Amino acid sequence: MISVSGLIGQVFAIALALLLAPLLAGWVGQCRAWLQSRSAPPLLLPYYMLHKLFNKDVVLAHGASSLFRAAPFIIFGCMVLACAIVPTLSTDLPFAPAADALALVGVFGLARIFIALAGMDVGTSFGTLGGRREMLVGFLAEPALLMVFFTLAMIAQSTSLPTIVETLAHRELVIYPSLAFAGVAFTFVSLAENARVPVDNPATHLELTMIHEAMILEYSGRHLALIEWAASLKLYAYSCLGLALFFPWGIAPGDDFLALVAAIPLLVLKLAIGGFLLAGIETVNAKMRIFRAPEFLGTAFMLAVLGLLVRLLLEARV
Amino acid sequence: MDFFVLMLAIPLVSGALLTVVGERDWAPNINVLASLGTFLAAAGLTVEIVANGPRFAFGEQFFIDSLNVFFVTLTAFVGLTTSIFSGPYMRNERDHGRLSKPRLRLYKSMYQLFMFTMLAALTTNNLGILWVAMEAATLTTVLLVSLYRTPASLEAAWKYFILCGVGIAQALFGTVLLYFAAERVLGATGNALLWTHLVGVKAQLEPAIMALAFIFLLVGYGTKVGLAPLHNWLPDAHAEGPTPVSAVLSGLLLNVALYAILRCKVLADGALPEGYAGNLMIGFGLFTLLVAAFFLSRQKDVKRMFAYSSIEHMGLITFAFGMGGPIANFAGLLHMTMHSLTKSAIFFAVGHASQKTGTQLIENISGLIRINPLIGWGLMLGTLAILGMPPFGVFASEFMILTHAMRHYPWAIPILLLALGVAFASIFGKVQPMVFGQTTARRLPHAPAITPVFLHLGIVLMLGLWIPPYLTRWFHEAARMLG
Amino acid sequence: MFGFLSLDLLLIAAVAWLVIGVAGLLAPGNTRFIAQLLFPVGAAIGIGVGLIGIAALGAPAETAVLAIGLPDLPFHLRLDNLSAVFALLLGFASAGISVYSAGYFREGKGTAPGLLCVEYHLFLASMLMVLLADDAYAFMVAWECMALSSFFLVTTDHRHDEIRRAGFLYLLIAHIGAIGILLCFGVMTGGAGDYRFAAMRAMELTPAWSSAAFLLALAGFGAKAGLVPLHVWLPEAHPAAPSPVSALMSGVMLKTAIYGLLRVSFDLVHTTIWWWGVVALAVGLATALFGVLYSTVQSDMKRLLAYSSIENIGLIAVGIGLTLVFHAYRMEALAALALTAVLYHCLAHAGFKSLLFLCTGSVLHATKERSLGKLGGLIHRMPWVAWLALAGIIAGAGLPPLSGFVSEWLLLQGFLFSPSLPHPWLNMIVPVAAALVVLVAALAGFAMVKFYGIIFLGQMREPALKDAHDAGPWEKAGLVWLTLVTVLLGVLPSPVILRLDAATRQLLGAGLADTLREQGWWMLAPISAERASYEPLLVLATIAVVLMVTRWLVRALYHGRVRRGSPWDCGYHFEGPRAQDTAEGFSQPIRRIFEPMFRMERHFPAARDKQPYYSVKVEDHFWHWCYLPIARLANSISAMIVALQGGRIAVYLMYSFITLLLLLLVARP
Amino acid sequence: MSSIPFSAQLINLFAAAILLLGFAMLAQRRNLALVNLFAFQGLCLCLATLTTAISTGQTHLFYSAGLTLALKVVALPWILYRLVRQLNVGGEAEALINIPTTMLVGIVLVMIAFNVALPISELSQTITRGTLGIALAVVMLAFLMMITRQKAISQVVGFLSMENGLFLAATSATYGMPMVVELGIALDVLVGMIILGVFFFQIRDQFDSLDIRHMEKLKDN
Repeated sequence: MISVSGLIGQVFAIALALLLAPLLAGWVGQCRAWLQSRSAPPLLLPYYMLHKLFNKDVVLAHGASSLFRAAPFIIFGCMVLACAIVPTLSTDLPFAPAADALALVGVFGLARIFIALAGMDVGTSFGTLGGRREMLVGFLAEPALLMVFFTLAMIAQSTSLPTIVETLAHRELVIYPSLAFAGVAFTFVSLAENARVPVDNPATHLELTMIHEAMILEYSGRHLALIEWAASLKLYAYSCLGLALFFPWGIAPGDDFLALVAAIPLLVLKLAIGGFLLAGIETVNAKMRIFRAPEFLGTAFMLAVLGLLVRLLLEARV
Repeated sequence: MDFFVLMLAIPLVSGALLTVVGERDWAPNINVLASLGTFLAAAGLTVEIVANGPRFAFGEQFFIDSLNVFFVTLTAFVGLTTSIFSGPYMRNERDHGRLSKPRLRLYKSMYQLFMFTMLAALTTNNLGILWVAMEAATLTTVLLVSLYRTPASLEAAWKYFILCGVGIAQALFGTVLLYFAAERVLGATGNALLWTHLVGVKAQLEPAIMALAFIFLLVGYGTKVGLAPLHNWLPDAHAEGPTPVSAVLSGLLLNVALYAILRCKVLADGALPEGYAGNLMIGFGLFTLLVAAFFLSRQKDVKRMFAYSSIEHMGLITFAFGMGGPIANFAGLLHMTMHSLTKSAIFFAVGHASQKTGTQLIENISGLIRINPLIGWGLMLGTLAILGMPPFGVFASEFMILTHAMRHYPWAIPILLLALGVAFASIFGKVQPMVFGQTTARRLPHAPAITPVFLHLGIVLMLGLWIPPYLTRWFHEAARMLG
Repeated sequence: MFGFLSLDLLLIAAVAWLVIGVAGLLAPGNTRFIAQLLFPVGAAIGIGVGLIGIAALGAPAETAVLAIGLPDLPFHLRLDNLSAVFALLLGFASAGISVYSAGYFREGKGTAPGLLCVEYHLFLASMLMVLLADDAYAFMVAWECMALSSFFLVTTDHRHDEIRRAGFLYLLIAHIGAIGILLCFGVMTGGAGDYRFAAMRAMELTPAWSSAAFLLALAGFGAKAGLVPLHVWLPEAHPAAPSPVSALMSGVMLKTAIYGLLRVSFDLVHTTIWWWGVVALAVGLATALFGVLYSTVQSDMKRLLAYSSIENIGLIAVGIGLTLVFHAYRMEALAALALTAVLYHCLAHAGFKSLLFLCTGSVLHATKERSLGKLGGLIHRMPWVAWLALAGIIAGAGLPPLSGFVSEWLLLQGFLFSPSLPHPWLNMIVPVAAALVVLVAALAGFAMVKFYGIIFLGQMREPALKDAHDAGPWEKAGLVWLTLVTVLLGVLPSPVILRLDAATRQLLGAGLADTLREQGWWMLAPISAERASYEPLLVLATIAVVLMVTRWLVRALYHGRVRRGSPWDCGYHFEGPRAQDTAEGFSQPIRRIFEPMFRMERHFPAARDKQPYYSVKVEDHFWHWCYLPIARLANSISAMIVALQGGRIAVYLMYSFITLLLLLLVARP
Repeated sequence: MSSIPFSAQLINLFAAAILLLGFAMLAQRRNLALVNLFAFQGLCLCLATLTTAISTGQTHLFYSAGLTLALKVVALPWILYRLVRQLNVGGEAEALINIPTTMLVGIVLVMIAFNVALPISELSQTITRGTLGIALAVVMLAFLMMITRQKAISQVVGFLSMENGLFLAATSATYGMPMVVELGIALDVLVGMIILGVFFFQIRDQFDSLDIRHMEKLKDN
């Protein structure tokens, strides 16, 4: 059942994710700097960072428990799994049946819980603050994300990501208004989930506003490296997911090796554009107060529901 | 000797005897022995009736069939256990200085006479004698209620006397009317008040008279049953009399009064349009149930509270008999049995509890389970049983009543639900802190009689899970007789 | 098995539980004898019950008639697939709890151990009898015995007023619910007076009566299960009870109510009307949302879990509603999917909620503290409990790869098919309900993180916590057992569902087994692999492998050096444990976002307070909207009625007189 | 009236007298006079019974008349008389409602009683069928009296007057109940009266008065 080419494609996709993810983070940083007229950091900065962090000693706080030490590995594992499930290059993924769209949300949720718990573990004021805010964003974003998936699942009659992507990629050119709603909602959710402006700012340690950074304040050395890597993997996974769902063209349909190879540059191109747009969004928006986040994500949820209703109303017989 | 004659003679003779020797130390034993004798005679009579069918005694003046023999056994049994219970209870009262020796004598002789009147009321075939016996039962219990001669007990006894006297006078008027109606069919012989004769011609009785008669009988005997709004004597009499008296009042006297109504209902049903008597009883039953439930929530005196609970259950039973039909009648009879046994057990436990704590006020009794676990558990289990918690037998009858009502009288369901809910909340909310929590109780000079409590509860428990077949047959036959 | 029917064996198990209970009275004060002999034996019986439950799944129904009961109505018993599912739930969950109890119950607290032993095993036996009962009377007897025994267990430590009050409230609502159930049976007998379930199955009811039966069942069983607005007893009773009892009540007893609802709505009543499903769905959603929101703002760890139980029951009710909707439109395959989700969630919740309650028990023993605000950092002192509780909270948050996620996933799959319903309104509303379900699940994550993070992580909020000790061997055994259940249910859903198939097939005539058999045992794809699939084992394995490989690689390529130091905390490392979020602080975002949902009493410090303090008290709206007005109304009615007894004999005579006159004038035949 | 035999006219006359005496008792303020009125009522009852007995020739009605004479004309009034003297409560019996109102209510009650009894009376074959309504009216008037009086003694007199009404119904409307029943009833009434007599003393000892307003302690509100 599992084809060899599929397995190769799977391993390749994972390797590509691990490699490209820090690059994407670096690219977004660079774009941001350009857009803000700053001098840009090197594109490969994230790789240097990771290498440096892995080399450093871990400094554990006195109160840190074993959970604190295990969490980065678990989070990293979750993100690798997520990247393995999301169809990046091809839809022939042996790992894909492991988790459909709903389970993918679950996997992200698992990672979220561990990072929040890790944030609370040392028992500092910022750690618990971050943990609670992270969970806040989580419970607001998850329903919206699910609604997006619901809309897509209804179009494709499936929750399996490869099936959805295949259906969307190989359909006739029909305009789905619902997809537009879903796409906007997905963008909102992605921004929140990946700790980007306007919900969070990955580049600041301003104590009153930070979410993600607050949780990982106590991490250092290889733990921090894994968490950073996992964060970039998450961004990568979300980006690829968005691209696969809303711009699915070019993803290899199956055991077509050529198409697979051809998909790589296309993916890189799409990611580059996506990263640039993300930087653009982050530039034109300001970080909002934490209690505006419910409104922001509530909007996303409303859009997703609207998408669903539009789907039911207008497209049910398409 | 004839069991029936023995059964009536023993309480009468021992009552007279105890009038003379009632203050002796061994008098309580006489009391118990006499009750035991009565019970054995009643049991013998029961066996006889079950085996040979209905019979007459003293010409046709007394008639024992499966309906009343069941009440007779129950009465004799509760009479026996109450006499066992009252031994140590009354000794404690004497040692606490609440009762003098002449009063003890009065108590014992009146107790036996009261048993006599009830047994006579149950077994008589003559509705006139039934009335006489009921009135006599009132008189004996008035003396029992006023036994302490405190202002409160005198007040209670006075109200009891007047209200029940007036009530029962109305029953007499009803009886006269009944006779009036019967005479037209049966002629002015002595037979016109004999139930066995009446029941044969019940369809020919004049409806207009029978309706009037039934109203008077219902209001009259209903006063004694404690149907609202005729119940006012009941809580006073229960709360202020000695506890054994409360136990027999609740457990037996109310039953006997209800029995009288049932006998009359059979006649009324024959003469009147379908459901007339039944609807009256349903109305009274529901009203009583509802009123009693709301009374319960305001009680401060534990015996008073359980007196209201008796009213509530009488309402439920009246409702059940009002519905009629084999299931509801069966349920009503079962409920009467269960209520008698359970309520008297509760009064036993409450009596000891209030002796231990020296008060009947609920707020001053607490933590019974710590000073005397058996009394505590007795009260707790008894309360749960009376509230209709399975596996106790009260639930069995409530189960049948409610399921039956759900289909045939769905409009009554909200009332039943409300009343049962309020009653549960009120009673349980008050009993729980009495049984649990910290304690204020003291030791008693005479060890309490726990056996009756658990004997009753044991029977109630057993009947909730298993009713012996012969008892079932007997219940069925009685239920069928009620139509 | 040895010539016995499974039903006989279960009956023997029930009797054995009773015998064990009574044996406790032989030496009511001997804790060693009771705890370390009787309770483990009870646990062994529990495992036996679970195994028989498994064996009975798929087997034809067995019936028996006992010699006891009402006249003409001896106890009828029946073991079919639905009872078997819940029997296995009861058996396996109670086994863990009983083993745990062996180490938990100690001397000198309230009720004597012997009595506790009686109540506990009576509770178990009556729950088993509820599952086996095949006539209304037997069911009600078992049902109320269950309520009664659990009431006594709840009030084990009856010296405290609030515990007694909690027990009272519990029993009151249980009793009112029981009357509702009884009336429901009354409807279903159709007035024929035949209380056997077999007769009810044969009875053809009009839609109106069927609806009455369903609504009564929903109210009656809902009171036991904790559906809004009859949930108020639950958060009071669970904290009051000893932890194993809370576990048993939450894990098992609530499920018997679900069992009853399923029994009535799918087995005893024939017709199903679509709006029943909508009602159940709406009530379930309200319950779930309410439960989870309140669970996030609690400051008492057991109350938090109690509200979380309300949430889970709400989700189960949502599943039942969905099943009813599908069933009403004869879409049995989809109904089977939703029903599987319901049954699975029952199993999953029994596992993880029992586990979590038992963990709170260990914490309570070790620290004598229930308030979250006084706990913290216990992972250092109680690593066993902490790590096992981690499994519980992941399952409780409904996350892969543990048990809670499977049922939520199945439920959401069920929702995804709702657009195929031939009813436009349902088409629109049901998917939005799915979004709310997801919101509930996500909020559950919040609550669970709060629960775990504040109890086990961070710094110890009180110095006394340093003396906390880990659970004893018996307790550990119980916890490990329940953790195993949670993990196995999480990673091996397919074999379990293949077993559950018999139950759904019995109720709906359809099941998931056919499609599941086409795939491997590791894969869960209820409709088809293309449609949707979930392989929890693979998820777990991937994460585990990546974890190992990464760890090995990092150590191989770099190093594994660790230093200890003060926390950095943006330079505020000198802050003590009080700088951490309190339980109230952690839930501040929820209180703020969902402010109208709560009734709050807050106290803010003023600017110049010498001893500033902040406090917040969250109360249940339903108390103030629903229960207190009812209580006040009852009170004022009784005040009016009490005036009837004014003490004046003339007035009493007048009542009698007026009654007589009224009857004479009005009641003419 | 001419169609009714003379004996029946006589019975109706006595019945009317009983009713009149009932009204008189309702209006009477003094306890001692109340006892006297009660004795007169008993006498009328006795005479009515006697007339019925003579006109119908029912022997047991003679016994009944004798019993009434002994009990209601002699024994009970004597006991009451002694009580009133010993307890020194011969004076004013304060009513709760003023007398004219009571009388008005009484007339309404009589109308109700007659109306209720009307259909039954028409069915009766006895010569004295009209008395049933009167009996009912007497019962109701006695009831009203018990409601409106505040002294224990007057309540008891009311109670006994009610019993008179019942006897009137029993004897005149139905030619008497079976003897055994009548004897039983008489015994009950006598014993009840004796018990009440004892009670009065106890009540006076405890409350220093026979005013039933002192007995309003047992209540729930």
